[in-house]
Amino acid sequence: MSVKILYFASLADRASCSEESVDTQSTTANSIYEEACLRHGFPSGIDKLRVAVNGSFVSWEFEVNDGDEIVFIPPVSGG
Amino acid sequence: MSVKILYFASLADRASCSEESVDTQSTTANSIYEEACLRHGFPSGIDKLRVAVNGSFVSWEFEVNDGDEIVFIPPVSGG
Amino acid sequence: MSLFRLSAEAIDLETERHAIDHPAAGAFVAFEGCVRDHNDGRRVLALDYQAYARLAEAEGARIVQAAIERYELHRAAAVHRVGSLVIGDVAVWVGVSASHRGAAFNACRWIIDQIKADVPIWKNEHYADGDSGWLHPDGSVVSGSIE
Amino acid sequence: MSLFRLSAEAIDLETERHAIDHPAAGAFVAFEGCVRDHNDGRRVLALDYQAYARLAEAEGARIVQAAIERYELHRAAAVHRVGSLVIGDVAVWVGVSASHRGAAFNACRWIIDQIKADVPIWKNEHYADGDSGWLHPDGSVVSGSIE
Repeated sequence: MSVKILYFASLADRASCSEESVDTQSTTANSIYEEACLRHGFPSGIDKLRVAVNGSFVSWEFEVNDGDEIVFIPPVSGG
Repeated sequence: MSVKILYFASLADRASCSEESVDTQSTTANSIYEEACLRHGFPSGIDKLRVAVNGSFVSWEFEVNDGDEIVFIPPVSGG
Repeated sequence: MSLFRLSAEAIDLETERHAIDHPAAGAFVAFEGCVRDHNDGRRVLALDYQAYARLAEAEGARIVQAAIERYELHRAAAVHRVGSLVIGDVAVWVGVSASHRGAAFNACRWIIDQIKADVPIWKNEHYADGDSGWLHPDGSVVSGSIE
Repeated sequence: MSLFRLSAEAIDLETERHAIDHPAAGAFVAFEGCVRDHNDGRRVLALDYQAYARLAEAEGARIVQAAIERYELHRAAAVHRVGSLVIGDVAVWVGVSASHRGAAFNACRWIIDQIKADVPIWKNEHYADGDSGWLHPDGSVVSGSIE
């Protein structure tokens, strides 16, 4: 299946992109993040991040579907 | 001696005036309030009021001087 | 700008806001107390504020200065209306600026609490039923003050 | 008016203030978070905010709605800037109106605390020494994010 991953802040800097489309056999948010770590060398484990799918926070065990928008959320610093 | 007394809020309503000049033999804020109670029938004792002389809060035992401005302060309700 | 003043005119919020500008301030908190259309279950039409101006200005300035020191504020100011107000009018404005939001919220709250407790200003509410009355600090009407 | 929105333009405080007008409200509290000239001992020149807009708007609205219910507010609204800001610019505005000041202060504080903890917005500070960095929630720079 194919998913779209968006990157923000320190993750976008490290990935040198804000968005990528990925063909993957992985089915959970967790395993898709592990694949992204292999590609981009992100320093943070999932204990430091949250994950959103299609605009809602979900658990790392969330089952991803073809066409989903996945975002790994670094610690926020608004305000 | 002569002192000026200002009245506000419920005390002004009861005294039917906002200001009066009084010739008095009394020397403390407390005794000047007692005289005012006799003239105007104020319902409140000094436990419900504060007193200011010349623009500063003082104790009821404060010694008043000729020409002083005395104000009996009902519970405030600003804001 | 003065730390505290009484105003017989409507309070201009934009003008007041600039009194607390400061380049090192990250947090600005402002409180507006406005005339509500009801109090204690009665419909309010309008109200008057009366102040002992000489003492009110001194006490108000003392409170704002104390807050600046106690909460390490960059700026703080407060304005209280006197005279006749209608529903929705701003009766009191308090603004503070601080480096961080905790101090700003606490200081703004402290200033309005102190103003309400200490500054010699009195509110006379006019009710829809024709009554009016000077208010106690808890919002109840002073016994015997109903005209 | 929306409960929460992201703005690429300067926040107009007077316009936002009217979003929380209500005739039964006696207490209005507003918070402005502004760009400070320093952070953690370093001189700041400017900063950028980046947001995951889709989730930020949903989370922001959820927080403001929760505050309205939890604190029995008459109105509440919040706006957060995105894009490039300079010293003194308003980065975030939160306004609430309530019958009484206790609820208004507590709710305004709660909303900004929740926004800072939950809403996916990130600040990148540009320092006078030429560095820049994405910030952690505690204001420290994310390790490895210095360019």
